[in-house]
Amino acid sequence: MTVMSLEEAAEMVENGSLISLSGNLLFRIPAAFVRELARQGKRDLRVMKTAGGYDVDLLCGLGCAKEVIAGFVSFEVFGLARNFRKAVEEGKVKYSENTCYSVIAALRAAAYGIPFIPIANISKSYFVKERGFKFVDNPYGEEKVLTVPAIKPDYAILHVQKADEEGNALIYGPWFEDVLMARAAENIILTTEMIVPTEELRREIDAVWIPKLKVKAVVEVKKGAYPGACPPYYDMDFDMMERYASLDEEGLKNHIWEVRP
Amino acid sequence: MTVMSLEEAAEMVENGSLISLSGNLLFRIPAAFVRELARQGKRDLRVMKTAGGYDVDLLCGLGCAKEVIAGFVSFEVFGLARNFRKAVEEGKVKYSENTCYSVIAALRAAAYGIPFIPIANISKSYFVKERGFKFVDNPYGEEKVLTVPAIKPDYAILHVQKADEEGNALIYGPWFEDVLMARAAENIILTTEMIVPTEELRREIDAVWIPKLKVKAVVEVKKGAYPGACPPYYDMDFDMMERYASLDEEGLKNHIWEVRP
Amino acid sequence: MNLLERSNYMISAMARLLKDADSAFMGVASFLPFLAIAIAKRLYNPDLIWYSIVGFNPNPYRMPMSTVHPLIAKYCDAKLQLAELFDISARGELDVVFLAGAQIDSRGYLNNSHVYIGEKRVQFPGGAGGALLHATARRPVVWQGKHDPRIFVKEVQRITAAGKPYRVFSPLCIFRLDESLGRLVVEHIHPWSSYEEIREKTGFEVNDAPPTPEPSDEEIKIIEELDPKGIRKLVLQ
Amino acid sequence: MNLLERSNYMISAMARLLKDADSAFMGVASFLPFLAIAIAKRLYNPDLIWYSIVGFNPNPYRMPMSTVHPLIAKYCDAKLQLAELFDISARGELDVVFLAGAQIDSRGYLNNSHVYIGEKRVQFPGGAGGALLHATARRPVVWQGKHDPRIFVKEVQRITAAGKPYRVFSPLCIFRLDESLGRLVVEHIHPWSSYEEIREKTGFEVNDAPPTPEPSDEEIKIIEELDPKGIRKLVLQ
Repeated sequence: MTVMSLEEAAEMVENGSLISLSGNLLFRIPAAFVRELARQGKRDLRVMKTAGGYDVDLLCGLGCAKEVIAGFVSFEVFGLARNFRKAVEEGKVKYSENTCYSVIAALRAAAYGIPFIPIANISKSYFVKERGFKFVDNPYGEEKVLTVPAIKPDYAILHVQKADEEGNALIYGPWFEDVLMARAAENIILTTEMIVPTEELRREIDAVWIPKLKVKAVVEVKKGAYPGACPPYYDMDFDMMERYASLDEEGLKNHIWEVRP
Repeated sequence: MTVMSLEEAAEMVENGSLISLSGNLLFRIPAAFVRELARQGKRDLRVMKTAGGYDVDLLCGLGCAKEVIAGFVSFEVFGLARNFRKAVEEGKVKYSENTCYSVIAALRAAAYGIPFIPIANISKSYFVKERGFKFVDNPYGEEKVLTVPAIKPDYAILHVQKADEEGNALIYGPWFEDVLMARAAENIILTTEMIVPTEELRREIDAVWIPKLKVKAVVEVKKGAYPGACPPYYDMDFDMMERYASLDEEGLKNHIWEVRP
Repeated sequence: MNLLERSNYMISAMARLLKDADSAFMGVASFLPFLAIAIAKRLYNPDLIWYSIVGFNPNPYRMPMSTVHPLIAKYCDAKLQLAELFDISARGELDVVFLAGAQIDSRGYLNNSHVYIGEKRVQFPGGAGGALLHATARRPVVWQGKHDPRIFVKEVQRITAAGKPYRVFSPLCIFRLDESLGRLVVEHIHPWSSYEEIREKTGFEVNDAPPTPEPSDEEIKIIEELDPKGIRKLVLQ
Repeated sequence: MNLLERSNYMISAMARLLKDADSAFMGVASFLPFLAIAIAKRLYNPDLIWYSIVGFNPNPYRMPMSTVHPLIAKYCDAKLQLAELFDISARGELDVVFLAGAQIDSRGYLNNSHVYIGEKRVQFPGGAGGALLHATARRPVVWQGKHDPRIFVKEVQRITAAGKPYRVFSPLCIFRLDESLGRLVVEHIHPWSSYEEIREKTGFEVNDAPPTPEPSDEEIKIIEELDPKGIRKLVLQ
């Protein structure tokens, strides 16, 4: 069975896994799933995303993450991601800083089954050396070309608006990097605002870009992106995000049990 | 003005241009545009596509093309593409044979603005050497990696179901390589079954994957893919395709003036 | 046996190959594989993933005149692009792929490019996705609608696609690759043919083999439901 | 002058920069650029292409609490992914990009990564798309909502993004890059500030300059229409 509970789905993610998370900042984030990972006390997760927010912050603040591979982690209008920041400053989490573009390049290479991919020359940026991005000779020209190695997530964790029981899924509005993540990852876990019959999904085929391939779990979680937004169903919870942004570690521990799922 | 006549749009394409054509085999092909290119007596065109049919055959048969960069050229159920075949056999057209996969890789590299892209090892295929695809050292591992250089079409010629006057456009059903071509090409020429107001297009935003970027011409051509199919509006014309498949050069010359536009 | 009945034997054998398959892909002008995959999904392997260049997991109620007709896209479970299908194969995740070979050699390599007969070039359409798919899919299944010594040759003049075929289907027989011999061996001979005929019409050494099993009534029923007009026989003409 | 009025000066000057622009991109938490692009499209340059990470050419009727809110996607002319926007810039086809800098140096390089104050690491959010966009867009425009000597430094400790800025906006002034000097020079000083204040609060040499032009009534009207609640002032707090 692919349909399961949030608890069962989160149990599939082993400590130390490399997970990539859907959405962007506070939009269509797999918030409920991330809280369940924290409730289960996961450790040593490596978390990948172009631009993280609540999801990355929470995993850092509760000691679930050991590494963040991203280009940006913040709450936009709600200020800085305090727990992420503190964990990195204290050396508890390694921030493998990228630019969003190089995160995408690494996912593309993984999706295409190639070991690396050339990118534009961004070599003045300090993290290029820190990440070990290497130049290669262009066999068709004179210049050297910067490259990024593939990064293949163990799990792409995607929160979507609709999925069927098998794991075919639809995304309304911007995909962010979600379809690419789904192609690149070894496995996919879907949380969805609602499970619908396959026939119903098929009527909106133009938006169904996640086939059931590699989908290991489908979990129906209403308001699964809360306190983030999941248009067209709900916007961010502004009050909750303001409160969240000021939580310390103790507050964070309470938060994941108070906000269910 | 971006909206113009078929004649005006075809006049933009200079002899010797590298053009990539939308659709696949006999589906959503820019047939009317290709006939207009032939009526205008274009020469030395380089034609790029994963799997060509009527469009590629016609340009080869009437002496408009000097090179075909493709993985496959045929009429599927209607048999072989006689004019393509004859032109290649007689050395009038150079068939720069690829596999559809390497055509896609070349377009991806162009779309990403990178000079080359790694691909899976297909080096036993004879055309790999003929095309000059080169191995590079993988800077992150031991093995050598095969690569394909970018190919940037001068024009992507796309036949779509709906476009607005500015060149934003919608494709129903499979994209084939069209969205990728649009990203990779220097310029885009659209023929469209109908021009609709921008507001109308926006209501079907999930299918609008061609922004007006680089679109130099929008031409309304009803049945622009004829005798190919353009679902959901019309299927292939089976009788015409059977007749076409048996045309000699003289028949072909008549064909482009008889079938208007 | 007429061409429709003959094609049913080939379709049935292809379908039964898919009993334990994860996924199968078929491309253009692939009427026999189209019907074989449809049968396998209905009778033997409902979880089989069907890849088409027009979408993921088609659910067609009949076979159109093109096996990549966009009409099929309406009945798919999800969107999927050809480029993404190639990526799946490049990642080693594609199981069975059906590949047509204009020329097929004793190793199971394909020439879909061209041959020279003396000075004269004879041009084929090209190998489409074959170069990648033959090299990277787990179980490439090769097929041809004709069988003569110019098609089944000892060694192709040009290699368009190289890989290890799981089976090779001809209108006379079914080959499999014997890895120890490094060449194709005959596994089944269609009941309308014979060892003698195959030996005569094949450009490399062949062996005798048991007959191809008959298609079942259920299989034939599905074939006729999806292809009432007999488009499939075009392949064997 | 209150924060709303001050932000109007900055928005107006940004909008006027876009009079001859082909295209402009703004990312997250970019309230001032959002309003500037909207004004430019309405008043000065209707053909300006507006890139957003939620789609191509938004037509918003108001500014949401996030400048990348998916709600904006409903009012776009076409789909476009962030990845594709980066490709456009990598191909050299992106004209103006608005980049926020946590630390900005005299060359216009940005540090959005982290600084060390003694042994203590102070972590910033990261540069998002900046490393690529600063290096490849034709005219990167840098902006900051605060101006102090820890932000405007002679040389950043770490380069997150390097490129040649077209302009640098601070809440006190507007810099431009003088290529012969190889450093930023002050082009305009906002009317609520002064040469003395800027000299005191900037970590590199600065010059006196004429005042920033006033926003027009039409500009202010559009700003207030799109941002009736004054979200934009959050940037300057």
